[in-house]
Amino acid sequence: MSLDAKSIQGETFVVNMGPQHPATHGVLRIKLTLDGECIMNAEPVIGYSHRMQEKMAENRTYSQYFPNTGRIDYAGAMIYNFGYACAVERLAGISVPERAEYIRVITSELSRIASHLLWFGPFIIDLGGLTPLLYAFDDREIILDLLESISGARLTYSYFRFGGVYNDIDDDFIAGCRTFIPRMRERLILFRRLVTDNIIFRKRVEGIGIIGPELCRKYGATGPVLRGSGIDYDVRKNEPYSIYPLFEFDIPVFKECDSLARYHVRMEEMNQSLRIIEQALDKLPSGPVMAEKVPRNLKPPKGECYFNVEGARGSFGIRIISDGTEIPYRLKLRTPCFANLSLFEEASRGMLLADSLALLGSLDLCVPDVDR
Amino acid sequence: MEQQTSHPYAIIRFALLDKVLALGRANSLWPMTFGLACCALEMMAAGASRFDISRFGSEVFRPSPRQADLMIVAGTINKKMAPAILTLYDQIPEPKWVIAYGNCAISGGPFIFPGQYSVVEGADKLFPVDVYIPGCPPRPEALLEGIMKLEEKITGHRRWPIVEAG
Amino acid sequence: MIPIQIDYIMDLFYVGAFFLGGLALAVVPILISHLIAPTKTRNYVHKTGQAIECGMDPIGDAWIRFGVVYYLYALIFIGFSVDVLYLLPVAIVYNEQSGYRDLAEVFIFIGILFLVLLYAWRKGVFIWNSKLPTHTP
Amino acid sequence: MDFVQDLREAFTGRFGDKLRIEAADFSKCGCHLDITASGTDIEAAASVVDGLGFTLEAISGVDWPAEEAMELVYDFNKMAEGGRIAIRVRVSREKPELPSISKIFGGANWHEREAHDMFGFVFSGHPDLTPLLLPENATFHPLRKDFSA
Repeated sequence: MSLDAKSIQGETFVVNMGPQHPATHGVLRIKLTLDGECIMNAEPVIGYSHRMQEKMAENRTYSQYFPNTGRIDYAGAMIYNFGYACAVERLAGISVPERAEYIRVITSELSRIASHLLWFGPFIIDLGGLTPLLYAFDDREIILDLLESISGARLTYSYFRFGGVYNDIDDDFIAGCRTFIPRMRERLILFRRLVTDNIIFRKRVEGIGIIGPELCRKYGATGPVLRGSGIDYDVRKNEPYSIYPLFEFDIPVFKECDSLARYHVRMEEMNQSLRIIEQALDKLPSGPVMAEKVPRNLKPPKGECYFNVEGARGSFGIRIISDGTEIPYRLKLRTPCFANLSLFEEASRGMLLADSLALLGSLDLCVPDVDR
Repeated sequence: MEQQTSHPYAIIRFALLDKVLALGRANSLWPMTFGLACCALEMMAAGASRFDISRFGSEVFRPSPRQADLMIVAGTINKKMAPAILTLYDQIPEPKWVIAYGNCAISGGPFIFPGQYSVVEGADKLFPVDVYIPGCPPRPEALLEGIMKLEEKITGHRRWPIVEAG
Repeated sequence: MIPIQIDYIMDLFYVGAFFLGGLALAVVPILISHLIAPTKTRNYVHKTGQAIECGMDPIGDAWIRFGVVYYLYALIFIGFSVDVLYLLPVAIVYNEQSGYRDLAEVFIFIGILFLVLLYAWRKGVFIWNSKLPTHTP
Repeated sequence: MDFVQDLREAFTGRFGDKLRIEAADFSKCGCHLDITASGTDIEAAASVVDGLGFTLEAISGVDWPAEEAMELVYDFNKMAEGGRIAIRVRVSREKPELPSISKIFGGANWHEREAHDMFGFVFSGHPDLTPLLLPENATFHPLRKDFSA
């Protein structure tokens, strides 16, 4: 007879895992209805960092909106620049020179690794391990230096322009990348020894936070959350954009649907991003980095288009409706964290409180990405 | 809402004791983990290995307001979040200080445009701010400089050398 | 008869001094911090005394009947904290006769108490079962 | 692109020619099929699409004050085989009511609450249509063209 607490029913207790909480990585509030340790219902309350990104689009010209794209998901901001630039280029029919495409892919993959490192640190802190953050942030600083040397910003880039990038990469950026790749590979092995094979970490994440493929489909979860539930969907492979088809890299997919599977997907994705950067550096052509005649005050033709890129946290889609003027009529941001978080209420029902934190951490949320 | 900038006085005050207390407080400013948006990442980077805020005594980021004495407002203050920030400010025991870290905390930053409906234009609209650190996001070194500036405000003199730029 | 009373008063004096010393050790820091700390806290929504709940107002009351599992943990803790009480006299008279005898006694005493832990383990107090069926894929 | 064919059959089988279905050039506008439905049969369309294994990507509201209408664009995406369709629904601007599809797609719950927040759509049958991104007592709809702070 295990002392199953079901036989001894206590009253429920409502507690706020509120806006200011170390485990919510930003201002996300979760109203927990608890029965002892077990969650009866965990309702995320969002909107505490709503910054009107879509409303701002309606009084900014197309090129004035670039700084905003760097501030939606500031962890992997380069990829959001990529999405916005490609969406407007598809709408306005601008072609991008070869070298600019390679630079875009290199900087986006670097930004993806920086974002996964940024997820890795606080995720292990949520489970109680404090030191991996210092390792991960050490490597992340190297990437930030590289990206800052060419784009000027550490976190919130507006490096892309319609028709290319505004600043060519120089030799010490390439040399920096060349030395960074082998170092990062060893560090990933060190992380595997430091964290992945650690029995305490295994006990906290193995079989915890099950998100099945059916739940992902119902809620529209994408990115590592989806690939951790066995569905092989990555926008770079399924709806290839820019020059991703030229590189051969594979998409890590794990079938266990638990937090450990999502952890493995992200760690393996760092390896794949390193492979992409390596190939892109090898095949980097010379030539201009900006298309010639791109009007300074871009007025795309009347029409509507939807563009989708693979952000660090999932597929980031932009729907732009233009009415011919230089200000977009409507700009819809389909952010991955919004969908990934919406399944938390159903996925965490019945879990223990500490396990729901492992689930929340493995969803890799960036709250301004949820609130927009 | 009256804006007292200095903190209320104690029952017993000795000149030397105040100097000692100020030195102690200035060199162990425990910030509250309170990241709102992008500036939170730069605050974490300041706490991490390269910029290492613990050299200035603020390594311990206390999640609970009761144990913190420095509130770093790092990020955009939202109108839905403002009551929560005021509650947290109240719950920090005296003596407490506030650093407005980043343009959003100083004046609403890039999210101020005609017809904006959800951003509070600056932390000083809610409570008195001691140190303003501009930047979007400001570099972690700027946070360290901000903490040195706060120490100068608390103790009255600057212990660290001022490094001229360039 | 007088020497007995002096010894008696001296002992009483020692006990009193020891008691006052203990009391002072507890009360004086509180007094000092009350004197030199700032008197009131600047507050704008007057929530200084409110229970901390991540910036929000607490919902509902904390005085509720919760599961008995916690009570069992408290029982085991009290069991072991009481046994420390009995170890104190052993520590005082330790090593007067042969030390090993005292060591053996302490181990027997703690061993018997350890059976509490084994019993609780066997009865499944340490297994945290979730009450609701968790979400299956 | 065989799925475009069997999707057409599924839709015409279910709706006859009530829905206007046109193929759209993916490289130009980012979706393979562009379907215009009316407010009432959005639920039936969603269940057809759910049956075929699509997932709901986003619900974006658009305010057309010139035509006195408000539009909702439902983006569906079939993850495994790839393939993206957009279902457009237009409702009047004064009474923007349409049934909710949060029973079919759980993710639609939040998307619809956000559309209600920003534009004022009223989704009948929605479990809890309270403000999601705006403060709890917010009654204004900021993304409408005639919104002034």
